Amino acid sequence: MIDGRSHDTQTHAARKVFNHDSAVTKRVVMSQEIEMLAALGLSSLDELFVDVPKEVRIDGLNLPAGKSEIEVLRELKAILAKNLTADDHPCFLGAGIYHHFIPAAVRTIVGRSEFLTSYTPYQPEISQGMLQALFEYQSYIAELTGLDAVNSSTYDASTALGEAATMCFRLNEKKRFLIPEAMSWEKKSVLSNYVLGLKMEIVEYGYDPITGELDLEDLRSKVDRDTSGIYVETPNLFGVIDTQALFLKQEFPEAALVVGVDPISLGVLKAPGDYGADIVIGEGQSLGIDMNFGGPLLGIFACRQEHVRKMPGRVIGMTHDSEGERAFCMTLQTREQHIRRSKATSNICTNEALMAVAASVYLSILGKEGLEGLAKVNIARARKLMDLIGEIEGFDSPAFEGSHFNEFVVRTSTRPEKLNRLLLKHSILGGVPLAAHVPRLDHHMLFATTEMHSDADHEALLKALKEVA
Amino acid sequence: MIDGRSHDTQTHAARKVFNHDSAVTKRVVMSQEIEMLAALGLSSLDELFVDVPKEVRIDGLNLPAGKSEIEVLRELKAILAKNLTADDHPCFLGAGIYHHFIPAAVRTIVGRSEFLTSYTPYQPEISQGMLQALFEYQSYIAELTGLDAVNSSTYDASTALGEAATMCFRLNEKKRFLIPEAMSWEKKSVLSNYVLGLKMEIVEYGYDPITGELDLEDLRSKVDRDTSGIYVETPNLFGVIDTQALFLKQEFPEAALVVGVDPISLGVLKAPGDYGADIVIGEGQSLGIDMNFGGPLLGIFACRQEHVRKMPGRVIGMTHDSEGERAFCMTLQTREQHIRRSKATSNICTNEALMAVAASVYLSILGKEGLEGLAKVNIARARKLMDLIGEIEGFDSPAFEGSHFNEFVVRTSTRPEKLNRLLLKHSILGGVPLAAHVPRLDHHMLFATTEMHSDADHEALLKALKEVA
Amino acid sequence: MYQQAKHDRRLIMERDGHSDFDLPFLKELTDQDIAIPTGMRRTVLDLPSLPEREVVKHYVNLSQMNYGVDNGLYPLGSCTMKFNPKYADYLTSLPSVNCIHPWQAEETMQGALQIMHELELALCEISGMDAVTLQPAAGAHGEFTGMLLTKAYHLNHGEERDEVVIPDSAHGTNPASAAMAGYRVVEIPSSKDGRVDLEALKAAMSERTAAFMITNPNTLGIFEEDIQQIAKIVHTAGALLYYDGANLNAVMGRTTPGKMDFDIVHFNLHKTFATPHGGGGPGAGPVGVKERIEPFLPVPKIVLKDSKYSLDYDRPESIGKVRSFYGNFAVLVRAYAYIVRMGGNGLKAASDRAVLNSNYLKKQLMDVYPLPFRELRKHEFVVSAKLLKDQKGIRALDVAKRLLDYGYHAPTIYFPSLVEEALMIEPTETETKETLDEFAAVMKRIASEDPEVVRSAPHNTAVKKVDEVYAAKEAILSYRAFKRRGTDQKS
Amino acid sequence: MYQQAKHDRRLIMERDGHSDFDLPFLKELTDQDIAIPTGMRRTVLDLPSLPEREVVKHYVNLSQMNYGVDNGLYPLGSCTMKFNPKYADYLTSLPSVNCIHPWQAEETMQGALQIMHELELALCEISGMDAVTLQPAAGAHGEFTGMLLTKAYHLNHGEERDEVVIPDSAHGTNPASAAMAGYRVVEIPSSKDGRVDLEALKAAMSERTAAFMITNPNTLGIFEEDIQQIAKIVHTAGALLYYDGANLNAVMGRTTPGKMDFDIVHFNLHKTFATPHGGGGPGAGPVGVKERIEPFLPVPKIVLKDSKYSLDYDRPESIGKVRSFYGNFAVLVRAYAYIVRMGGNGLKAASDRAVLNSNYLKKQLMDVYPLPFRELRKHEFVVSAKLLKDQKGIRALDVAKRLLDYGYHAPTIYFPSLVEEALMIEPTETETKETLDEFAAVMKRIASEDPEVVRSAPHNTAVKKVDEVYAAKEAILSYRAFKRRGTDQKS
Ligand SMILES: Cc1ncc(COP(=O)(O)O)c(C=O)c1O
Ligand SMILES: Cc1ncc(COP(=O)(O)O)c(C=O)c1O
Repeated sequence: MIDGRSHDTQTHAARKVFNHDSAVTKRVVMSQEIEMLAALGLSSLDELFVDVPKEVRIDGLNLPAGKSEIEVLRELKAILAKNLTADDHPCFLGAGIYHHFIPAAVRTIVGRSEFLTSYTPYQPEISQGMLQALFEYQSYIAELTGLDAVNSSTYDASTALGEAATMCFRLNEKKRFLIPEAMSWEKKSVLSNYVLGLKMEIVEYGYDPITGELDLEDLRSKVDRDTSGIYVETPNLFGVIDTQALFLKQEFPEAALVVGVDPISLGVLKAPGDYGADIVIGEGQSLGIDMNFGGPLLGIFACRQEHVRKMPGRVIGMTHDSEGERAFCMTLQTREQHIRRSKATSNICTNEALMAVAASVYLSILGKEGLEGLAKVNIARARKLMDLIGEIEGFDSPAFEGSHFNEFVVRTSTRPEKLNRLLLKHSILGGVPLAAHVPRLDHHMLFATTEMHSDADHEALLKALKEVA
Repeated sequence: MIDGRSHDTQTHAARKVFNHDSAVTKRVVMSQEIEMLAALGLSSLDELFVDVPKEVRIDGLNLPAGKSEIEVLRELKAILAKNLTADDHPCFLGAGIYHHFIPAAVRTIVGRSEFLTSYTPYQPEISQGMLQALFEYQSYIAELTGLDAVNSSTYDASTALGEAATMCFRLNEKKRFLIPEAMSWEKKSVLSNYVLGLKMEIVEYGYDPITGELDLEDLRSKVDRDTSGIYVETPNLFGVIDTQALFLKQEFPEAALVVGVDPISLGVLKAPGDYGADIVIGEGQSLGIDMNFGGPLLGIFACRQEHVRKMPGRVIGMTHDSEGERAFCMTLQTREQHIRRSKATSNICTNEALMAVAASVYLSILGKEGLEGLAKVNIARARKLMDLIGEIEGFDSPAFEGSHFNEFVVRTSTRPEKLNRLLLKHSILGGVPLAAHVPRLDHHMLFATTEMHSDADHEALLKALKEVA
Repeated sequence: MYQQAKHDRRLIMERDGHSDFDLPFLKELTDQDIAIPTGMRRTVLDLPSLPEREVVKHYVNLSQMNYGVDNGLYPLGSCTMKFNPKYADYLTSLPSVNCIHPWQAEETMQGALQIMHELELALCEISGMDAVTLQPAAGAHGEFTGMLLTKAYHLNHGEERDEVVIPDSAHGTNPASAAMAGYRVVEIPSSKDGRVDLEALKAAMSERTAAFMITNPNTLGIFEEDIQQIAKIVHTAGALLYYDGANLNAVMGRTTPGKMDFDIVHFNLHKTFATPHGGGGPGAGPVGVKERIEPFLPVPKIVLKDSKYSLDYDRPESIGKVRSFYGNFAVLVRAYAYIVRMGGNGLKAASDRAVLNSNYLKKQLMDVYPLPFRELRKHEFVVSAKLLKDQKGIRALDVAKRLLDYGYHAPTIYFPSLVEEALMIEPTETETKETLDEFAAVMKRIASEDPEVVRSAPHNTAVKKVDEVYAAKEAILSYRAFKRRGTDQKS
Repeated sequence: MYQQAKHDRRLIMERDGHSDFDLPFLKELTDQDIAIPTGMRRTVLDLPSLPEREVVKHYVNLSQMNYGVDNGLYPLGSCTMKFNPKYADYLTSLPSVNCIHPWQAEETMQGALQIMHELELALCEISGMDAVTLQPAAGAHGEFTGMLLTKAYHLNHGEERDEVVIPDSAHGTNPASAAMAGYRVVEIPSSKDGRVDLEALKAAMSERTAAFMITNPNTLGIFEEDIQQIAKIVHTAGALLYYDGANLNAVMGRTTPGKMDFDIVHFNLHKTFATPHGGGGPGAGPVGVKERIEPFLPVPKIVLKDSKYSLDYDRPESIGKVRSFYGNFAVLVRAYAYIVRMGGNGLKAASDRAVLNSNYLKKQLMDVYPLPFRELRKHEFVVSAKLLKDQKGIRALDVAKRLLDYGYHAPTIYFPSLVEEALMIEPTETETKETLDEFAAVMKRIASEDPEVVRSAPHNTAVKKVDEVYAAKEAILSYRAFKRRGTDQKS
């Protein structure tokens, strides 16, 4: 139907998948539009496109014709119904994304038209609501991380790590960046893309096979004079609270210390700023944000106040209006791309602001006691579950001796992928096989548990594991 | 656990159903409260209740202890999951409640905190939003019904009918009120309760067994000098558009004419005000309101401007503020219970305001063409389905010859209740058996269809009917 | 200082555009598919036509010109404007609540019936009653139902009692509901201390008396300490004692209407049980009764047998129906969720805190706004602006309007009428001490403001003082009526 | 006149109460259940503790002090602030969207994969590209991805090209993204008529040039009519032609980047495809490429085989990942729903109307706000306030602030920088003629207002003119930092 398109294969594929007649339905030009065209001295919409050279014009799109809202919802719901959800299947997947409870009030707030449908707050006077909510987000993260300067979000934890590495370079112009071997392969991949431009060198350090914490010896052997930064996660990929992190700043005062956290765990764990972190990053999805198949997420990024002008991303600052009343606005924009262009501290423009608002509302509803309690419940539930799994024949759980937060590694005699398939027959979404991240751990998998799991959910998992073992 | 309760049976029943230990958990008195008590010179909450005579005091409630939001949602969702829903089962039930499409935007608006959590707008200056939205609702209903005066809602159609009957008495002090035999038994029952106080007499008139419209002869024989009002429905219980309604005011000029409508049908049907209706009532649930198992609903109530001071219910009027700007407020309150007390035109106080807002938003989104189109689609879909059912052996469809709106009567050889059970095996929520409403129609049932049914839904019903026939 | 949003206030009918609503099937329709009988076909349909974008903008902006509990303190006495928890909004968004049809077969609605049944039992426990109907749509509707039950009860006992006695401090719906049911209303004056005057009560009672309707604590927030004598007087006369449950929030877990010997009680789920009031409704007004009145309750009754719920319509003594179907189900689900969330302990704590908040706030205000009766108050209290009026010409109405300027909703005013310049304040349990302290400070500040500023209030709302007299005189209730008149207010 | 809401502006940290959040299991926990390693245990956690009621009030009131598309016209040039349809909100509220875990097994996420796959195909059709990755989280992220692809492509051809050429009118993210990928940015000036200067382009191109990044129509809203020559120049030099898709809303169904011979394109789903911008994000910035670049796309790639969708990670030439998982899925679902709702015809109609609205509005404004270049414009246009500045001392900034007083968001100002006192206006297709007429009238009125009133604007917003210099000087980014300083602004 559409002439002169160069990419017939694609067009064909689209036609096949959509399984509809292509329909370049004639457009009904409305009276309003006729008036407007007349005001322009034009008689057709086509005339608005005379500046598009004939050779590159197309005559409509080879997509199905528009549908009514009823049909759209019916179709999409039918497609989506093919997903199994953690809402009706106990799900023990973690490794970066966690199924936490989201108080209904969080949705009420982030669904508010005024927040949802606004752009980046370029006009502070008419956008105080978003600005204050983001300032509060920054304040919460500052308190949790123990660092004064926080940006109003990056895309996710992995890009936050990428930004952290390049910031380390800006801090000390060095090029070596150390990361744990025990880390999500996705983060490693993202990081290597982020440091590509600066040609930074990424070096992995090992972990202690007994405790699951980082191997300080190995790390020592890899830190050199060109080391720009050291990245450590706590809890780490194994769900282990890495106590070695406490000593890194003392050991390696010259290198920037970058700590990766689960913000919920900071309800009971020491603020990394208090043990010397220069930069703290983390995945904020836990803070009242849906799993959403992995996006949108919330990249947490905090640093010491003295480094603030080297920080990437948007920041909201406190100030006052012309009458001296407290007000907020985006600030330190001279670091940013729209002013500094190719010299900017980052290219980030659209970020995850609404997710930051969600985090703010979430933390406000939990409050001090709530966050602390939540962290404790997660620790206790994981502890109980790992021990019970450990009692089952064929499972070594936990595989590491360190203290855990809300997930843990289990060594299984069955291959993890196979085990998951078996669990699925029991309507359980199992654990994350570890081999993709740490290839030699090919009989290991990560199980996560949170406040969302009832005792019945735990029992279902244990029962299923017993049956398949 | 609780002493001295007189109703042990009940308490016992509650304990059994909740299946929990009764838990009068000790209350944690918070620091804030201790301060407040101190300010009152008190040292315990108990002291606040010294004015409650000892003999009538109880020591807490024999209900389970409070639960977290996580648990509440988990429990209630599990209970609710036992319902079959029209969301995933084609549902052909109508008879007063219809499964229409609700544009998502309607929910966005009625879910807005400012509307949802406000009380009746007693302070007009700070409640213009609700007042204007309700004025717009009244305006929409005025346009649809062809009557200038509309109240801002009654509970539902059946109570609107009750209020209409008593209003007829206020109009002409007569006591006989005529209603169709072919009418929901529930409405009849409610009506008889509403007229009990006035001791009005309710008399039924018949219908034409061929067309399904009202029997004008029979009606003539029942109207007398004491006839206060005549109630007619169009579309009526049989889904038939009752053309006889057009002649009633001419025939019976002395009696008040009360017309019951489906507001969607007014997208294509004449405004009752234009054929002499004094009062128009109807069920507004069709206008963007969920079926909700039959509540909340929206009782539509409109009347001629000259009768406005005899009208029941809250009304919003247009006025201006002290600077001459347009404003809205509740008005004609001297008709109402909080001023007129036992002489009020009705006792209604809390009404269904938010449902009226939903109707307003719904009609705004559909617009003129949308409402007209929707009415047409409903007519066409019902027509198609009734004809196809008529082609199946064992079904006489439609059972009446009149023009139909979106439902129709089918005479079945199988008993309706049995038929429904068979349809349920095909995952179909069948039709409404008519016998409860018109006892002699015990082999008749009502099928409703709307824009929500796809062709596939119709085919599923037809296929199932063929199989069970 | 607070300022309410102001937006364009054209009516939706005064905006211009093209609707972008779309429907399946519509394009394929022919005239033949849609036979509309001659004479019945509409010729004019004067509705606006706007894209969804305009509609959403219009109503979002309207909403900003409306004040709800979520915006701040709403101390509207007698209305119990507590916080409406958001989990209830979520629940009612589920298809298993909002997409079930009332005529479905019993086996397809077991979840709905279970929730309603358990809610009935919980309300029995909270009220000390033996049976509950969830059918009534609101408090007043519950009252009317209660009056119909009263009538059925007495008739069943061969008595045609035709009077209902009600204190002068009662809410207007009480006499209106009694009258609707055909009763003659006998009003008795309150005693000097704002309570039921036992002598007046005795004098009013006779063999014509069908019921005595009160609320306890009463509308002044005062607990009727003589409740046992009252019950005795009423019952001795052969009448029923009716409890207006609007004030139940004061006493949960501390006493029950049942314990106080009431026979019939209505609940306002949209008050005590935290369901949102929606700018006027929907509410829900279940009615609880003692055993001997149970046979008269509306049909159907939910019955649990062999773990299966069913609807029993076969109840020969029932008054029938007071509305279609089973009640405002979506509201009932919210209330049930609230009860489960709070639990027995939580409900008691709610009442305790409501009473504490009320007494605490009263204490802060007493100096400037004297209390007519110096009793311990329950969940609400009534102060008088009489002093202010006499000294500075500031009436209760002025105080109310001025409060709006500070971002608070106003209390109920001029009710109950036995208090001059009454301000009826109910803070509810969901407010913090901080909020109460700030509100008290503003109340006091208003008392010391320039009276002219107060009298001309509100200044910070979307519109200035509204001309209610004009509205009543003209009675313009629709755009249609407005256009017909041909004139306008400046807008 | 318009007035934005003003509420109490204390920080949530400055409020007082007790949290009523509750958790299962918590009460039963003993210290033994929760072993936290010594040294790692937190001692201070200085968070507020408030009942949900206070939190909801706080944020509902904050939201009223924020302006979104749902409040009115948001003509922010380059940002395509069209109406965000509400059915998309509904879809993302379903557990089948929001409650699926990215590490689930493929067979449990077929619905998600199908939607993503079909979205890829639709974007291919709309852009004329051969393959799409949905992974990037925003436009700039898409640009960065595109630059990584460029690098991989050239490296694969054995070339280490190290320069990217970009017009001076480009959005700041273009040079920033190129630089992040390690490229030296070569900026070329625009021609006198606001378009790419072919001579300058030719001069800039060399064997070091990896790519030329432009958007078409460009940031002035002008279509680059020489696009075929541009493509030829770029390709002749062995470089790739990169399309910044921020302006795609101008040309859907009329032309495609593919047809214009672009090699790589990013989409801003939060602009063209109507997903809400959330006050700064989330967005989604898929990247489309021609066949020869496809091997380098990020992993995983969604593959459809035998009616089963799977994720292919085995792509040796891939650049790997640019973020975790598969993209901003919830945003992708919204965009897909929008595309299905609009259809091919609807998307074309959207672009047509966007261009019509833009040209119509431009026409209304031209007399008072002259256009630097008198061309036919596409979906946005740039006018200059220079005349106003010279004659009355009213700058673009002042006009922008004054517009807020009338309840409009301001246009983009001072961008692109080649226009003095630039106001960049993009009305989008979802606005009615009525809205455009009213906006034009206000723009003209502002030009004739007392300059002092305009310069001191805004007057009707929640706060008055904000001191941005102070903010930058002090850099107070958290309550913690603020408290540490020990001083405050008057609040
Ligand atoms: C004391 C009292 N009784 C009865 C009612 C009537 O309740 P509803 O408004 O739910 O009909 C109210 C509500 O205003 C009330 O305050
Ligand atoms: C022309 C242009 N390019 C790129 C971008 C960057 O897109 P994003 O904000 O999604 O990162 C923008 C958005 O502001 C833009 O307007």
